[in-house]
Amino acid sequence: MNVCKINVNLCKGCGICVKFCPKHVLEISDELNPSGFHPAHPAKPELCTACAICAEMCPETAIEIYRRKKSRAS
Amino acid sequence: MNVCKINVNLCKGCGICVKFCPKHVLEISDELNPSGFHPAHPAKPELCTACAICAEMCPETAIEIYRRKKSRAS
Amino acid sequence: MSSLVEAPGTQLPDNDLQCVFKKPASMTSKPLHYCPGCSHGTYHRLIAELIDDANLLSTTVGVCPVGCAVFAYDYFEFDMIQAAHGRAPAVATGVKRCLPDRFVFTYQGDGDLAAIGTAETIHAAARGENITIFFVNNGIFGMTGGQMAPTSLIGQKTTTSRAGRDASWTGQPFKVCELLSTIEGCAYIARVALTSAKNVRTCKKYMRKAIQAQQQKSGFSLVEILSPCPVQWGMQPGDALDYIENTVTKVYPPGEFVNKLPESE
Amino acid sequence: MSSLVEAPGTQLPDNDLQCVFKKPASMTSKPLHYCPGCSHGTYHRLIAELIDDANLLSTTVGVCPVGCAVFAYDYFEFDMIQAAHGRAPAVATGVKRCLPDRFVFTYQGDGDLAAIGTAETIHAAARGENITIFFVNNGIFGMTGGQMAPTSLIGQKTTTSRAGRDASWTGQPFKVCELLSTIEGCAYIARVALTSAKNVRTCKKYMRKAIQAQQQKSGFSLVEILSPCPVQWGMQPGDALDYIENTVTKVYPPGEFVNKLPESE
Amino acid sequence: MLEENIIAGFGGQGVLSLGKILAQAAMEEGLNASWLPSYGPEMRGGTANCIACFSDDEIGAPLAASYDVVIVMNQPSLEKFEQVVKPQGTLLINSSIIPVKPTRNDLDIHYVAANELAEEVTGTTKSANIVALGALHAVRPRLKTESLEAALKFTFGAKGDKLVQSNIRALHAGMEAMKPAVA
Amino acid sequence: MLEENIIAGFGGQGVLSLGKILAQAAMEEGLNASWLPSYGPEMRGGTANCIACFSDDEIGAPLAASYDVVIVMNQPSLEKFEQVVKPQGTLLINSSIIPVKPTRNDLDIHYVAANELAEEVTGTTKSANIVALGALHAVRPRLKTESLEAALKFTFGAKGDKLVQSNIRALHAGMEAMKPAVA
Amino acid sequence: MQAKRRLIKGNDALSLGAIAGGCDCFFGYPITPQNEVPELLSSEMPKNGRVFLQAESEVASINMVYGAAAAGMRAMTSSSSPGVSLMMEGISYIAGAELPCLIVNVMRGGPGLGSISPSQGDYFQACKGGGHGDYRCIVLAPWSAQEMFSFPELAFDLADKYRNPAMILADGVLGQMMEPASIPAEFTRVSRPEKTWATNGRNGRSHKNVANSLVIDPHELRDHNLKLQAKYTKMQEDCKWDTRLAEDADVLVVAYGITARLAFSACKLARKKGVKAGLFRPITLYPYPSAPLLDVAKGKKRILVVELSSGQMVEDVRLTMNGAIPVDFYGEMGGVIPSPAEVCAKIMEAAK
Amino acid sequence: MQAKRRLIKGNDALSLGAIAGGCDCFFGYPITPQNEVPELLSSEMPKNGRVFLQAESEVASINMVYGAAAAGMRAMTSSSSPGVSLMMEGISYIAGAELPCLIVNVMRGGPGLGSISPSQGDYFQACKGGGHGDYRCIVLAPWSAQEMFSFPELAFDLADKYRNPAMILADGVLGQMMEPASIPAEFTRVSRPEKTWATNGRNGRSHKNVANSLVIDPHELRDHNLKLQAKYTKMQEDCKWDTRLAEDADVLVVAYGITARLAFSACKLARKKGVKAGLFRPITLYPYPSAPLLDVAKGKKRILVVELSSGQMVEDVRLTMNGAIPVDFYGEMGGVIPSPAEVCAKIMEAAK
Ligand SMILES: Cc1ncc(C[n+]2csc(CCOP(=O)(O)OP(=O)(O)O)c2C)c(N)n1
Ligand SMILES: Cc1ncc(C[n+]2csc(CCOP(=O)(O)OP(=O)(O)O)c2C)c(N)n1
Ligand code: SF4
Ligand code: SF4
Ligand code: SF4
Ligand code: SF4
Ligand code: SF4
Ligand code: SF4
Ligand SMILES: [Mg+2]
Ligand SMILES: [Mg+2]
Repeated sequence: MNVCKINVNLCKGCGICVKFCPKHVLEISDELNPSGFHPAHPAKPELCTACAICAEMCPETAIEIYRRKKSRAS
Repeated sequence: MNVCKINVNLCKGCGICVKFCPKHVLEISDELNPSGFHPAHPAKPELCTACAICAEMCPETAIEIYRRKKSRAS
Repeated sequence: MSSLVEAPGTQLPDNDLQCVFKKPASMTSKPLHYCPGCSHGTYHRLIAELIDDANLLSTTVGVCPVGCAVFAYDYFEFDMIQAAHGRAPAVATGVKRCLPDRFVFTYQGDGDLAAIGTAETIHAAARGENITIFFVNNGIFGMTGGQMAPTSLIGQKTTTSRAGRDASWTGQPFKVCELLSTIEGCAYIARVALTSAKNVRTCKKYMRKAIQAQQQKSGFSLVEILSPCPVQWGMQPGDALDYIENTVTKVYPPGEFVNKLPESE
Repeated sequence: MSSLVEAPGTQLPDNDLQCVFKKPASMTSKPLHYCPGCSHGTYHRLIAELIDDANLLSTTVGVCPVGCAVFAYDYFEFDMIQAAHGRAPAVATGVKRCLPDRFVFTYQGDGDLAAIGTAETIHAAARGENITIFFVNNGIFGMTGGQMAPTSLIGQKTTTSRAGRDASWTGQPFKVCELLSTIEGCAYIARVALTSAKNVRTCKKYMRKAIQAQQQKSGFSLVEILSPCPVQWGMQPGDALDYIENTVTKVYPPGEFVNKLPESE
Repeated sequence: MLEENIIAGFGGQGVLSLGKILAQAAMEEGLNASWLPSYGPEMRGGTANCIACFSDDEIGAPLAASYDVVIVMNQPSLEKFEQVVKPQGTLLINSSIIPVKPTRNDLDIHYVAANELAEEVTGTTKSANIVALGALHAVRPRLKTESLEAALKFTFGAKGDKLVQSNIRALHAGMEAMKPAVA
Repeated sequence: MLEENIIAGFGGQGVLSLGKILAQAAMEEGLNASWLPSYGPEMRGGTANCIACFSDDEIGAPLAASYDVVIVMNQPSLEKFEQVVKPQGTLLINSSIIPVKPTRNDLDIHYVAANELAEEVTGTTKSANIVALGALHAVRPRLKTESLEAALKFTFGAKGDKLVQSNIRALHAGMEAMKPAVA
Repeated sequence: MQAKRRLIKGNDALSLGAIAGGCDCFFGYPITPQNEVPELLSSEMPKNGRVFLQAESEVASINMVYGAAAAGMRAMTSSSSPGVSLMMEGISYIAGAELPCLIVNVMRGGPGLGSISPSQGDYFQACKGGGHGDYRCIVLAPWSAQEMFSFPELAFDLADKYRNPAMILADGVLGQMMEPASIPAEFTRVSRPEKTWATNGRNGRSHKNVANSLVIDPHELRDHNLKLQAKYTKMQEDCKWDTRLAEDADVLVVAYGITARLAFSACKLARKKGVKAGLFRPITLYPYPSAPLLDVAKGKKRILVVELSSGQMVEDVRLTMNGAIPVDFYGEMGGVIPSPAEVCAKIMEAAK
Repeated sequence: MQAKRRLIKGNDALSLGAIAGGCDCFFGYPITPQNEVPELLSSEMPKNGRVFLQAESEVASINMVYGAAAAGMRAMTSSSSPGVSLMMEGISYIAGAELPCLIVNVMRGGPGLGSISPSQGDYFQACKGGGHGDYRCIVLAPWSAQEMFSFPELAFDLADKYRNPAMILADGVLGQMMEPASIPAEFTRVSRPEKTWATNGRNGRSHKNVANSLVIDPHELRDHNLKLQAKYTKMQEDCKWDTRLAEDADVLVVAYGITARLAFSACKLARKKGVKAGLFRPITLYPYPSAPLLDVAKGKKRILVVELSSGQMVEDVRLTMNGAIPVDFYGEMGGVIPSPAEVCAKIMEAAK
């Protein structure tokens, strides 16, 4: 499964990644981060295609995207 | 005969009126005016048609033009 | 010399003479301080004639620049404000916003308007400021001794471009009318060269429209004249006019650039 | 919360994961001070990515403005100069003229560039100054609390136009790309809105061309981004992006306005 | 009598208006008052704070080296301002989002679960700041309750009586919550 | 020895270079010298003037209240500067274009038809200023003739020897013209 | 008009005070910490039939003020330190052309971009002429929201009286702080001298008017300057000051604006500690109240000048005392505001 | 390099002196009476492989200087009074960011447009910081063509030593006057300190450099200001002055620049009239040579300060003397230059 890694310390909960994720992977958490923002988090990580749209749109560069390498046998 | 009246105190001898007078009425005098310029003067006043081109072109507004009224009988 | 001298306004020998040309009433009798053959004087006279024609003497507030025309306040009969170098449009804005029924104009050189005054000019236009600018482009800083202006031609020798203006170092000539044409606040923008009696009349026509634009509250108006600076150009006055006609107008084409006057042809 | 927290750069569980997106090397790890949903951060990241791509880290001198991006010097790994409000193009000129082989850019907001910095911007362009400007147009003075900018839309409510911007009093929105297009010194001028991943890529393409223009010494280059100021606009970040897409771009059409790049398609 | 207060918290927590309401209430009582915000470059998030002083005498400095009262609405503020409370001064802590405890033991320390209480009596956490005001008023009653209510009316009146009433409820919820402490 | 000179005339008459040549000549002799022009807004016509001082001592002020020598090349300058000549000082008048006479009688007054003489020996009135210089040198020989000639070489050398020679002729024409006065 | 006591920000009080003081037009460019001024005036000026225009820069602002002032208006601009620096040429022109107007500087930390925190680092600029040439501005230093409200009218009156630019020199604290102040419910048009010199169009006037600072002839410009200097001397009759606890004081603290507030509190603390301290507060920083200061200082043991600067006004105090009484200085810079306790400590030192 | 004595205009000497002093780049905008500077440099700088660029304004000029100085260049601009007023924000930034550069002010009559005649009305602006905040420029006052030539290098050296803007404060007479001066035939590249702080691109540097005057935290900005103040204090070790006939003088005339020349002539006249007069000439106006002045003034009966202003430097003389010796003032304004005889008359009065 691909990984959409959100650094909650940098996230300001603007919701832009949530808005633009084509797979609706992301949601805004109702918890507060240390800066008093409600950060985004991957609610349905399994749906992530690693398209990186969220990361491209994130103003804080708070998102890193990792793609699962195709396993040879297939 | 029409009158092209040049105020030599204002004239700076730039020669523009001389250049543009279609009838070549005007010339630069070789005398100096009180400001040390060689002023223009109507050398051939009789040729003046009172077209006022010289006056329109004079940067100093040093020229006044007077036209001779047509005499009734003609 | 006395043969030549005619004190201004003396009664003429006979009465069948009618005056077809004399100094307009809005102009003072003070001798101009400009160099021989400088068009500032001509442009001044045209302004005064138009103020007379439109009967605006009592409602006009003029703003003069820093430049050779800095003393312009001595040559007009209406109220004048001497503005800091390049700031005339801001000064005029201050007057016009408070007294919208006055006719407010600025008179500016190319260094004043197109160098240091760029922001004030462009933002007056952008606000659609209801003022009129009479702009004298002689492609040089006249008053300070002939340094290069943003409007100087490529190859033009000035005291700060002795080898001639080099485009690769200082860029291309700065075209005010073309630049302003992109700004919606402009109601009337035109350029003319004072190189012949015909052009002088065209100039006066353009200036009249610029004044009308303000009177009709249509917005910002500007008339640029291509003017000689014989002294700093190192030319005879007559030659300087020919140079404008043959060379300068190639870089700065005359004509009307913006004309939003309702009844304009 | 700890469930959520992943300290940046921690080793991931397994090695079949390859990183497809992370912070560029030219960007520092310092958290940005911008408001939630502000595009300044995105634009910063794109600059850093391009500096990395073109391998310019060691030869770049950036100039940051006075505006919300005033702290930009904290976010880049290359040399930076903090310029007086509006004067970044003059500061960049000072650097570039002395060090022509450096990559010199300015980063400016619309108040900085299109209000107080108008003259410096236009004359840098007029000189064909070989610098690149990254211009953030959010139609407002963000840093100072949301006052009207020359670029504000008609009807836009700001803290100095509470009833909405009134064209009859303050003029029409100030269009930087359109204005600059008349200036011969410009080598590359483009505008884009950061309203989608696709547009972010377009923006990066434009920015790359602007950088190439400077590297090829073709003259002045500028890329304007239409950016949101959610806080001062009083909108949610997402809605602000939609507003740009649906409304702002109608007044400020995106696209390439000048492109003198030899190998440009 | 001169009372100097600092109120600190996140941008969105209404700490500035809490201070204003204190000053307004003091003025309603005919006292002299001053309110001084921390102001910075426009940017949301991060912490905000303000200083509110009132006195029956002419107010000189609108700020001080140490304060009679410090209200902290979030953890960074507790860390930042714990040290400026006067010995025996009052430190009021919003226990809703501040898990940690202060280190000083020479203070009159109180806790109020402002967010929860606000949510309880008004349905939102918005008026947590007013709950804290009520709590402060209970443990340190320097102004009349009517003055505080008048200040709330003045502040929220324009936005309708409903809002005024819910804030007054928040005020009293804060006061109630401190009953044990004062009892 | 300190000599202070004013030279004044129309813009075109070369009064500034006359002053410069004086200062240059003094320097050629190893004296201290200073030259100070009147400078105004760029504009041709009107009068120009300059002050040239030289001394074997360090020169303090490059200007003075009154002058040892005043050379006037046109009438406005005579009117303007007659009063600043020191008693017994030298007043040299270009009689070619100044019809009127000075009013003071406590001066050493000389006339030279500079324009005519220049025209005579050089074919143009351009070097009338140098004729005046020669005249001054004749009636008040403070510097060596060689120094003046050297200064002329320095000044006009770049423009070719012909010009130098014609100016030297002008210098001597001015000196000759004053023979009677000095005799 | 009856006034009502309300809690108000200094910048808001200043804005309403400008309207109350008959300000006809405001031209300005935003800058922290004075943004409430253009923000409030942008809506209030039109409501009251006045002109508000946001300029493209401070340079434009001050030159718009120049034009409006020449046209006879009560014209005003407001800014903070860096913005005011950009007005130096314009202010010199306005002073040279003898035009009345109001410039507000809500000072912040410098030099350069510095910070937006309160400061008093622009005293030299305001009082000694930051612009070129021998000119002076009338400079007023309020210390409360009430004075922020009342000084604009005072400034306009003095400006009109002397045909000279007036400046209100405040700081970030005074601008941002809220205090109770009496503000009338609505504003009545204030009277002002007739301006026969105004360049507002001749209509009927027998002569033209010219607003100008160019005097090309040295002797005429000398005379013009002598006239200006005579005017500046005459201004002494309008210098203003205030004192607290000064009568019996041994240590006289001299401070203006917000610093005077701190100093006042400090004096009270010092007296609790047994040191007789008092406050002298210059209200007009130019003309500087030298005569009153000399008078109040008579018999004091020591003078302590306190500023939010490296020591600027202290020079005028020293020039005034000319060695008669020792003058100490305590300053903080960069937006750091000393507490009354810290100022008190300096008083105790001085008292030693 | 062997120097040859030639008759040269002050402005031309200054221009050649800039090149001799290692000026890498000049950015300026024309203004009388200093136009010879950009005019000469426009051709001489390129010849010597340096940069000359005519800016669109003085505001642009000073900010181009800011950029070039940040990049480690010896950067310079030149103007006259109104133009220098427009540089106040920029100079404050340069001082705040601690960048070395050279600003030349060939002063003319003010205020406003004033005139183009010589003046010394910008002393306050130059020495007390016409811009906002607590900064200072190093200010040098030449009095001859020779010093016009030699001071640019001195100014650059001091600027680099202290990482601070330096200013040469001249006037129309010094700019326009011709005098003999020794000018080398050609110019050899001068040595200068390595500028490890320059923002000229990292290439290889382990860390990035930032040129900046923004310090948002009040305590950090306070510390930054304290650092600046310490620097200004240290500058005292480089203060420069000159004297003539001062040893045995009863009346000490204090004057700078062209005025010192008039005063020197006046002292000679006074001595002819039997009054022992001498001259003290501050060469660095900032740092002001207070200690040397106190020293030279010891035992004098009276001090007479002469300026082409309403009285600006006289404040620093009075602050220096602090009442120890009576200080008189004689000033002319607007471009009027008193003759040595007139200055002598004032000396005679003082001697009474
Ligand atoms: C702030 C300022 N900068 C520079 C100057 C010097 N200056 C006077 S006029 C002028 C330019 C004149 O050129 P232009 O505007 O084209 O007018 P012109 O004399 O050619 O008619 C300059 C640079 C000044 N007076 N003030
Ligand atoms: C000379 C000067 N004038 C005004 C200011 C105040 N100021 C700071 S940023 C700014 C405008 C910010 O707007 P913009 O450039 O659009 O940047 P944004 O914050 O919107 O990104 C202003 C007016 C200043 N710092 N300096
Ligand atoms: S876009 Fe970035 S900052 Fe915004 S919510 Fe997503 S991760 Fe957080
Ligand atoms: S990478 Fe693509 S799919 Fe995965 S979270 Fe981000 S936007 Fe959604
Ligand atoms: S145009 Fe005018 S100024 Fe020129 S020569 Fe003719 S009359 Fe004289
Ligand atoms: S009026 Fe016409 S014809 Fe007569 S002199 Fe002038 S130009 Fe010539
Ligand atoms: S210098 Fe040029 S512009 Fe100025 S008056 Fe002379 S000719 Fe006209
Ligand atoms: S105020 Fe606007 S521009 Fe500034 S950081 Fe916030 S959102 Fe971005
Ligand atoms: Mg010109
Ligand atoms: Mg913006």
